[in-house]
Amino acid sequence: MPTNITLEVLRYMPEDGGAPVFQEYEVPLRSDWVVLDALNHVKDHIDGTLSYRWSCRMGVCGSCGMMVNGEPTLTCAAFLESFAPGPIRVEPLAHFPVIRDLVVEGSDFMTKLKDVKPWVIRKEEKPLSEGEYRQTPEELADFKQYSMCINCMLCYSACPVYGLEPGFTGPAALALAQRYNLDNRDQGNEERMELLSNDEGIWSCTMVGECSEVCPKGVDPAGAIQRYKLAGAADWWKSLITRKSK
Amino acid sequence: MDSSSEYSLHHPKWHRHRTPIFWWVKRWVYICFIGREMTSVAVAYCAVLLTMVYRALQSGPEAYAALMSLLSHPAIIVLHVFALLAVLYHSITWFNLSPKAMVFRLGRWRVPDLMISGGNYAAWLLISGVIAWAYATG
Amino acid sequence: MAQAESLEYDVLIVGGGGAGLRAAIAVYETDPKMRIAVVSKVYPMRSHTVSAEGGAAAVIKPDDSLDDHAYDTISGADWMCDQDAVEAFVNEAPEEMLQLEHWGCPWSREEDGSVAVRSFGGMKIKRTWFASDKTGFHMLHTLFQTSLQYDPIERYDEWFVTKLLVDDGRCQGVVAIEMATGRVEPILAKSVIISTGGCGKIFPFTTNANIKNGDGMSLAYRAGVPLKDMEFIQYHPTGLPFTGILITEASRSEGGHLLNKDGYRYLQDYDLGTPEAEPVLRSMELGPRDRLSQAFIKEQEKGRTLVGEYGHYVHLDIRHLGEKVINSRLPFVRELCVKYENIDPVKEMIPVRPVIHYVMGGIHTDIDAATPLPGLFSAGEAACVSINGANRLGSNSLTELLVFGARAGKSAVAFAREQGGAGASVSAQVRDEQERLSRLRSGGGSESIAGLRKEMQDTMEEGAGIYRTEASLASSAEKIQQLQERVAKVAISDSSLTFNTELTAAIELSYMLDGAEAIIHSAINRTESRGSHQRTDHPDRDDENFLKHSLAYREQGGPPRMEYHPVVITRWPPGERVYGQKKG
Amino acid sequence: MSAMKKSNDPFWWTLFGAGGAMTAMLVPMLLFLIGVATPLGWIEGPSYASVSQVMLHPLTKIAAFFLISLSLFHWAHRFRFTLYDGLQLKHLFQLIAVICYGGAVAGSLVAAYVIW
Ligand SMILES: Cc1cc2nc3c(=O)[nH]c(=O)nc-3n(C[C@H](O)[C@H](O)[C@H](O)COP(=O)(O)OP(=O)(O)OC[C@H]3O[C@@H](n4cnc5c(N)ncnc54)[C@H](O)[C@@H]3O)c2cc1C
Ligand code: SF4
Ligand code: F3S
Ligand code: FES
Repeated sequence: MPTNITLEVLRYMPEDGGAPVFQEYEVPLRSDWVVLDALNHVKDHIDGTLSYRWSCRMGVCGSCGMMVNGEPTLTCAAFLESFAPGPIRVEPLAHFPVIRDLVVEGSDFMTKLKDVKPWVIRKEEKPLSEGEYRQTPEELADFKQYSMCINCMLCYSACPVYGLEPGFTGPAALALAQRYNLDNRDQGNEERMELLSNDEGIWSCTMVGECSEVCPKGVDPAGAIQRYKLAGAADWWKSLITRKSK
Repeated sequence: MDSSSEYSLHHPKWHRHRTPIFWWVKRWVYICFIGREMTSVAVAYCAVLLTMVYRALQSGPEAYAALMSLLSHPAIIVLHVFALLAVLYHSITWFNLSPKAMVFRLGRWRVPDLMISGGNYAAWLLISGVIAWAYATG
Repeated sequence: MAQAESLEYDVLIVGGGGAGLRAAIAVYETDPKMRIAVVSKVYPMRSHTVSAEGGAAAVIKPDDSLDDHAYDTISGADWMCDQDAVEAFVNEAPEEMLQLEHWGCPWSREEDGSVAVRSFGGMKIKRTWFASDKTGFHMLHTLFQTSLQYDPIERYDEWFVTKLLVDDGRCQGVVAIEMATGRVEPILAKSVIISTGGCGKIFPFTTNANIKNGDGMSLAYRAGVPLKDMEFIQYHPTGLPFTGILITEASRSEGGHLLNKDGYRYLQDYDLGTPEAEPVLRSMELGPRDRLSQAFIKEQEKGRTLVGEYGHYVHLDIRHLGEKVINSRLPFVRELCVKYENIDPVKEMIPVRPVIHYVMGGIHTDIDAATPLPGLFSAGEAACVSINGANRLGSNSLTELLVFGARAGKSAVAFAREQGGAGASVSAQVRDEQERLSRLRSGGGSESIAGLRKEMQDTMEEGAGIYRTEASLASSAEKIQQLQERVAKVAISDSSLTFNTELTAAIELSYMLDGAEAIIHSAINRTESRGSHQRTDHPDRDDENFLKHSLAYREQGGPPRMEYHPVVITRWPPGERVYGQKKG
Repeated sequence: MSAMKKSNDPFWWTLFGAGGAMTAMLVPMLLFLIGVATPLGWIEGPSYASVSQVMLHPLTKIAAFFLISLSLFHWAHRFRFTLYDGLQLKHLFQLIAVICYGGAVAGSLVAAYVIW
């Protein structure tokens, strides 16, 4: 086993005005190190100017997503060993504008999250004094999977449609809409359908399916969107018939 | 903040990467995806073929025999082998994806995805069997 | 991103974790006309609340009572908490938790559709709500998504606060760096709430994330607000040595063994019972967290621990449970080990050691979340109300975020309504801060950030770890003092204005040193042992002299000034903390 | 998010989906028999008489029409998006939509004419 491995990290410094360039760093190849540990090693001991985001180092905060050897990856869950003998290419997440080095601009994603109205919409609130809404374990299971999203944006990086059409609402946001649609406490289905059954919402997805493949949390946005389309189509025919009968 | 202008104080220039035209050859999974989408051409071709069969049937036994002999041309057979691979790929990807759209429930029990795609395959085999039987027994 | 012309708000909240978001929503609920800013150095859903696993306590089931919850909390805290605060806490907890349910939090459920509760260390009755093993994650995302619907809540994501603006004797806002552009801007407000979370990163081994540097504690401390009870730091006995990832207690209650380097179940040597094949409640591996952590140190002193790359450790062995049991009962433990540490607990023993988990102390606040500085409020792990006393009970903290986050929001509204415009000296302060930061960024120093950080962390573990003595604390105090001087000369190689994480790391380091200073000096002056604060030179609890809160006030260029503040006792006079029972 | 106008996509998507499902079930075996197995002489094709008896039955005609038409719409929808994304021709979206769906409509009309 070699003792070192090479990282090829894409560096981008806006102040320099130039295009991004790869920079190589040699780091120890340790069995308990993930790519993020290697970046931290670089930051602490080799080159303090390298910028990237991270926090939890346990795959739950969603901040450390990058392209590793061309695949959208959570760098805190990617052991160096699995890329041996290297080199390992580390780039910022694809399809997002790069602010600097490995840091991408995420506000478009944040806007999209908000656009799908990810909160419980009710016609009538039940007062707290009447206790909790009842929800059986099966009803919980209906949407649980879609509530596991850590907003890491890997699926946006994997989705070619988002790469081509930045207007596309995108996998995680649509899955989040489904998370609320399928929650029996929520009554916002129609409102969200109004918003999302358009050319930039569910109908932009061509079912590439890569979003689900790269998702580190098993959210399956592709499935969520597919179910959403079915509901959307049913809705459309229904409204056609009701319109006719008026 | 945008990507068009040069960097000026506190207004960083973002770097944007344009997706190349041939983005879909860069990853194997994307090639599979484009391949899946292109099976629709084979599907459309089959529709044309079936229309041709109808035209021959409507025009009488000679036309039908002529079509049959045309179909025996080696080049056409090769074409059909490829078309067959494509429609098989279409069927398989279709059945695998179908549980994603459908959620079936029996009472409180949710039918697992594997059973749905399994059911699809079973139906496929059955239907194909019936067609083959009907065809072979004339 | 907010783009107001002049950044002025009624209520400004520093921190977008559980406490900060709950506060923001509470402000809106109290007065929808308030202009609200939430400033956070990371996107809110990245805040460390996201990593809490176990659950959040609140009385809901008929077999439970508020008094039981209060008593468990108070006795668990070794009587160091304020009982009026605890009573308010347990009273308001159920409603807050129900509110979160109404907002869509995916709580785990009973068959009949009601919310499920589980047992938790130190709670005599099952009262811990949970959302499988991702409770904090679901709570944070529910709060965040719910907050999105309120337009008056403006967010400053990835803005890093470096200073509180104080004028006219009240807090009037903050100065913050916009990470993406490097702009240093004042954000003014009539009330400011600090909810910046804990400071576990002061220590080398911790379950805490990289962002937990005690920023808000230091900001308040520098503005003259005392830090309360900082000597009380909670260790968790089983963390992974390198990453600090938490291996839950469940691994031990399922039957895991703690083994020293000879493969010996060493806990039997420390009055923790005798080894049995089957796990016995309150015995051996199921003893209280602090006793287990203490036994580790004793074992280390005897030279019976293992030594690896990251210092001393022992083994947690769950292999004998078998793959089936591990997969069905401890799937998350296996996932964490395999995915983040490259160890498969089915085949290998898990290296573990005590790791810093939670800081009980924090910014001194009253029961309404107000600090002594008018206009400044605080909630969450950054604050010390106090309901956690000398030892926090597991699963009280997440609930605390809600109850005191909401209280802070209400108090901030009441205060903001009474205030006029910003004071005169504010703009001068802003200019000074801008200059200070620009000097810092242009570098010139010689000390390495990583180097100083490591020295600080090692010093803290040596001097203020699980066991403390006068001598160890004194030498650490001296060392921290030196580090305080050296941090002024820190080298920053990155001169960019754009997303300069080296600059923020340097500032975080200086924040942590403030926290370290407060911890050490609070600990030196508390010459007793209570809860998580164990002095080998003063092994007994001393209610006569020390049933009081420590308050550390910052002094320019020297150690903090210590003052004391009475503990509020309402209905539960101090008693013996007997184990017996497990504590959290 | 841009124009909130109601999309026509649900309509095309329904046809696409119906076509996809129907062809997935039927087409591979039909193509295998007619296009590969019979020409290669692996099996003997049925006589003209029996084929026309089955195929020209009114019910079969309707089924065949649906199969042909939906296949074409299946193609039209998929092909349209492949042109958009694969060749980045989104700016020509109207033209492409007209060609694809128009082609499918025309094909269906021809099929109907031929069948009946
Ligand atoms: C692994 C783990 C498991 C836990 N499990 C449980 C459990 O099961 N039950 C329980 O009750 N408790 C648990 N806890 C404790 C509990 O999770 C925390 O105490 C709590 O989440 C803290 O929340 P907070 O809102 O105070 O701070 P955080 O969630 O830490 O949020 C801090 C916020 O402040 C912001 N901030 C910090 N500094 C700055 C700055 N300089 N400028 C701008 N913004 C800043 C950050 O961006 C962040 O948004 C656990 C803790 C850990 C580490
Ligand atoms: S759906 Fe999956 S990949 Fe996409 S943001 Fe959520 S967790 Fe990440
Ligand atoms: S990858 Fe993109 S196209 Fe749809 S299935 Fe996923 S969102
Ligand atoms: S650092 Fe939090 S997900 Fe990787």
